[in-house]
Amino acid sequence: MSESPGQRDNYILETLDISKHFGGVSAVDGLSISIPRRGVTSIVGPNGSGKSTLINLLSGTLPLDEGIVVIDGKRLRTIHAYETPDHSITRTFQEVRLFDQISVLDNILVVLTTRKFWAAVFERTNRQYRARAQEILEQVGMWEKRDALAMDLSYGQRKLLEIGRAMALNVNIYLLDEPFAGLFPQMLERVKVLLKGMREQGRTIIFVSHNMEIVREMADHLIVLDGGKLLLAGEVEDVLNQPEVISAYLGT
Amino acid sequence: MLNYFSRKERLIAFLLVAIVLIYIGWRSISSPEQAMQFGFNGLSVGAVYALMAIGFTLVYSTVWFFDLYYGAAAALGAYGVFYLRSQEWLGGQYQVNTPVVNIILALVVAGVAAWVLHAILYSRLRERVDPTTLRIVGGLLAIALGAYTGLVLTFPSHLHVTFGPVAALIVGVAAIWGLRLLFERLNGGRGHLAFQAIAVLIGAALAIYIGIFLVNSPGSKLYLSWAVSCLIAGTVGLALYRGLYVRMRQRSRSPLIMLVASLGILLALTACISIVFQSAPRPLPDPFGSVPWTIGGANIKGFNFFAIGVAIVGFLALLSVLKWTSFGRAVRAIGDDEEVARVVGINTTVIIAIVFFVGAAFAAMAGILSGHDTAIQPRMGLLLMLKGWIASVVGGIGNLYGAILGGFMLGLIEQFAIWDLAGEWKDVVAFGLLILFLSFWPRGLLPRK
Amino acid sequence: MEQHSSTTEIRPHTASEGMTLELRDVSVHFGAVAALQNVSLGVTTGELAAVMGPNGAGKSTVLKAIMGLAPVTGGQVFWRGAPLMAATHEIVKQGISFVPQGRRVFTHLSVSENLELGCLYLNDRAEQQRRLDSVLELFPVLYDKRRDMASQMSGGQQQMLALGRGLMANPEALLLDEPTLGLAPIIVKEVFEKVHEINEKLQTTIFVVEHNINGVLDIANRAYVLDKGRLVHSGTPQSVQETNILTDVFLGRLGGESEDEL
Amino acid sequence: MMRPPGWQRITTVLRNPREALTLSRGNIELWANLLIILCALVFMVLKGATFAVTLGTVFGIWAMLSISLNLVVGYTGLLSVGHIGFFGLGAYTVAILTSTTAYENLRTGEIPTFGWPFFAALPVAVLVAGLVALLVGIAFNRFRDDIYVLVSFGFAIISFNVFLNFRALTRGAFGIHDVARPQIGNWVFDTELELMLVSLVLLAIVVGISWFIVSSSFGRVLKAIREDEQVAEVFGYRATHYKLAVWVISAMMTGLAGGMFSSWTTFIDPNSFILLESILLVSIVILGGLATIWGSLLGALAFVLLEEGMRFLPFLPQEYVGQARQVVLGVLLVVLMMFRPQGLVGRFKL
Repeated sequence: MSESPGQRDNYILETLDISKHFGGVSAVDGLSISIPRRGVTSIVGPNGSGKSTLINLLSGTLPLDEGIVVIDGKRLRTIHAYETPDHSITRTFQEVRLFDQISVLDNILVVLTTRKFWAAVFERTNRQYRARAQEILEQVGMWEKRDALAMDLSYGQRKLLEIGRAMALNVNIYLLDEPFAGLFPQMLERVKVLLKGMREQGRTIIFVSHNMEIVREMADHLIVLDGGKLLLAGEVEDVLNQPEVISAYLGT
Repeated sequence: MLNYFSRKERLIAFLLVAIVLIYIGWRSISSPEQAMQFGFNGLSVGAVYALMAIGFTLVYSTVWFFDLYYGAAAALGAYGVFYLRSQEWLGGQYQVNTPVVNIILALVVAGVAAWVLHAILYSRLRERVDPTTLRIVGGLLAIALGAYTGLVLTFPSHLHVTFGPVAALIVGVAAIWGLRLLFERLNGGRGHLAFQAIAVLIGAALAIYIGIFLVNSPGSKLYLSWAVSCLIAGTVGLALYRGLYVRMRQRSRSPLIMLVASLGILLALTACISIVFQSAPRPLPDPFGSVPWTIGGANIKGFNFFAIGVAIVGFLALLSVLKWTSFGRAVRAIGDDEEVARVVGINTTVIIAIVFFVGAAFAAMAGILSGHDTAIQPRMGLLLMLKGWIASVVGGIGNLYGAILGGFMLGLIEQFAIWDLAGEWKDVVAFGLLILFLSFWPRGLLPRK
Repeated sequence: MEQHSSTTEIRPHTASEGMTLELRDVSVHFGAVAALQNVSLGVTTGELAAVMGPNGAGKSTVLKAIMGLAPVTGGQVFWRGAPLMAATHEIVKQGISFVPQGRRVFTHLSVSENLELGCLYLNDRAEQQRRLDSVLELFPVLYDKRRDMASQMSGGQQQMLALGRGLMANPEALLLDEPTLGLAPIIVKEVFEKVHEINEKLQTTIFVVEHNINGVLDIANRAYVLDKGRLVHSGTPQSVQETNILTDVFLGRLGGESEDEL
Repeated sequence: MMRPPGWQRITTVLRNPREALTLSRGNIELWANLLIILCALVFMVLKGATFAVTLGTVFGIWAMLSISLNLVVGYTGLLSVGHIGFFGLGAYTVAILTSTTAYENLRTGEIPTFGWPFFAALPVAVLVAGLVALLVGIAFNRFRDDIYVLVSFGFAIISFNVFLNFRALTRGAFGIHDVARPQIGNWVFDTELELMLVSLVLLAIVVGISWFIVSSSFGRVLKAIREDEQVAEVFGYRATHYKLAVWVISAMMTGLAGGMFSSWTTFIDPNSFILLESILLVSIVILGGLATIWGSLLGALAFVLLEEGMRFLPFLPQEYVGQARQVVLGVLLVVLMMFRPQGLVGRFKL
């Protein structure tokens, strides 16, 4: 799926032959995908097809074994997790990973405050941060819960808070790993609204999901992985109607 | 953080080891007597560390946490011997045997026995025997065992009468069991009635012989006191597991919770020992006479050989149990995957409890050896515990071979280091070694695969 | 895979009417998350029942609920008509073997040790040895590797080992959790054939949770489809294939709601 | 603000006294606060003000120690058992720099004396502790959980051995006599009351610095790193740098406490810096509560009261007081780990 240089501007994120091996197993195997600038791209595939590994590789949570990632024109061989905000990337995790033993408000404020090491010591939580945090927490509907510990929230609220935390970081690319899993309808709608809002702001959203209903509704582009390799990519309905997709899911 | 060795690191490791070996070799050639002396001292101290490390590793490779109680277990073991023998060593001048301690220990033993009987016998015989009868019988047995413990502890000067026959019986049963297993092994894993008969005969003969020896020779009281101390320390370890760690394991996944709790136990027990026995150091007499033999220009005590022998025999015994018995298989399975072990029908709680018992008994033996070698004091366990911990980490976390290798290596390095440094720096050398190892080879010498 | 003469020592169980293993109205909650809601399903003696559904449908939870590894908050599991209340480590003695997901073999133990652990509770060396021989006969691939460490085997072999370990208990019912997950297609086929063979020859009741629909439907006698913690279909494999229920479930055309309590 | 945890409960209880009777789980903080403060008051009344003043100095030193250790344990989740090393470094630096007693060692010849004033030596002590902490921290940064505990044990042992055996500087087991008392101009802080004053002023400084760090954005990042290092990195914070910084700051404040300690006793030897003291310190921090300054103050107060209170017990011979306190602390640790892993008023569970 490598593109000619002229088309490159259309893609905010590309991977060139990236691989990741665990022991003898290739979780991601020479994968080359391109993700269009703006809009929502969904990554689907059966269990063990390497979706979460791909997200982990792109966010620097796992080191790349081979290959290059091109983010907005920057060619990177290694991605350090702490540099991802500089690359304008942030993410959520499949199993929700909040800062459990601090308050909901602090979970958001952590993301907003300065990255400058010594300046942080002298920085108090000012009104500007607080306002922004309130804005985000109201969007995810958790302003009333701001003083609760993150560990005391219900699963759905944790999921929402994690998405809110990612949103608080003002970046272009959001990698969301199973943002809809285990949510009940009201929460689901809320997440959908959030994602739509982000899309309208011109952000790029990449999400992994196994819920095809939502993929149909939300995604503009679809990437289907199977066995760590690219199976198909393109417009959602086109791809989903291909027989390969069905057979990948149902097994042979 | 934990990475496999890279080839470069392994090369550096080999080079370093080679340089150290060459250096030691050169020093040894230039002054062989001294080398002999240091080597033997090192191995002797290393045996203590190795026993400690084996205890740590056994527990760590099963439930993946370091039980710091073993520091206290070492002190308990050494002070147990002192407790049982003080009347004769010190005459009437210092009477430590107090009913309070005896009653507490008897209660602990009764409680543990009750639980073990319940967990093993009750679940096995429930369907065949009336549960109420089982409970009553089990309870009575536990009470009897507790009373017996009290008896043994109250009359330490008659240890050879009170505990001798029991020890002989235990040895006999262990011999029968071990021999049967050995014969089966030799016959390709298949049992035979003749083997059983031979094993029983040999075991019975051994038991009778040992029994007669133990009862008749008052000198045997020392060996018996070692056994009693190890059993007591092990029982306390089991009680702690059953009473505390089981619940903590259910509540929290954090390894630090249990580490801190066991640190608290270490703190409390150390202080208890100094309250009961006072904090001044006391010597334990050398059991084999203090006249050293001169071998190759070095003065070597018979006790040093004994310590090394105990470590090696203990290691081999544990290794063969782990390798060849179904108990050992269960232990290793739990270390691999506790949940699946439960699914395939292993009563994990009981098996882990036994592991805690054995580990603490090993630590107690280490304490006893160290006590006979130098002296005992209530805080001796703290440093021994740390050395055992270092040895198990340097040798390779969770690997029994690594534990014994690490133990002996640590002992040797400490001794050879003071050849050129002053003796008081040996603890620094030990911890320096640890930090060096953890920084460059976090998985230790023999990493668990 | 070559055919084997079935002179194995594992005795076939006699068939009887009614469900041998049954979940009645079972609900499972992990904290506030409902993994199963009022699910009723079961398997009769000698049958092979398959539970299917997409990720997160609660398939594996069904088996975990039986084995006492998941917190059952409602309903009950019945085994031979009586409530199953034993502790996890005692269930295997009652004739139910569980082969967990992800080929969880004991990697630091040799193959034959792994197998022996399957019937460690017996305390009867001779019987253990007999069963070991018969299982090794059933799985020739394990016989060749019986002295190797389990960690040195390929994924397919490890799966066979896990199956063999389950069979060592001579179970009346075998619970298989995703036995083909992450295996290459050719191995998947082999695993299904083996499962079929166990079911046919040993008359072992099998309860299999599977995502590979096409493979499992060929060998199943009974099929259940779960979606979002609820049972959405039960019947014969034919009935599943005739309706579009699977495609609907997998491609999200079914609608329906999963619940998340606050 | 620096309100004691459970403050809100006090106000609710005042409004609705019946709630005071229900000792529910949530009230443990309140009861711990009340009990310990009440004990302190009773103690003062019983023992008289003079004795309370001595106790105040000891309390100040232990409180400084536990607050600075809490910064590491409570805000980075790393259980350091080695802080006694930095305490000793601070103490020895001040002692060596201020002591004027000549000491002749047979091996090393005469050891030079410096005779600095206390307040000149104190910053040096802080710097020395910080510098050593920087080196140690770089080496320790890759460890965590149980291995971290082990290597921090190692640091405690190594530093103790250095104090004991580096005779050319520390005078070994003989210790250093005549450490200077604090002095400003001609005003020597010589009496117990004055010393308590200095101790409490230093404590106030430590509390202030801790509070400043903890309540800043920096503190929040630390807490996030403690909770999930990897996620904190995903949001652009380099966890190792933050952990190292707080480790060094904590060690510097521990060094400050050490300087105060050596000036208070005027004589130090290695026995004040044994591993056991470090374990006791850890148990104070855990007892009081992780990730709160107030908890550390409370823990230190409880610790000091425990020792003095035990002298009241008629059946306990005086020489066993230390041991009995150790038993109580050990048992408390076990109980806390079982039922309340965050400590009495803590904000973080291990």
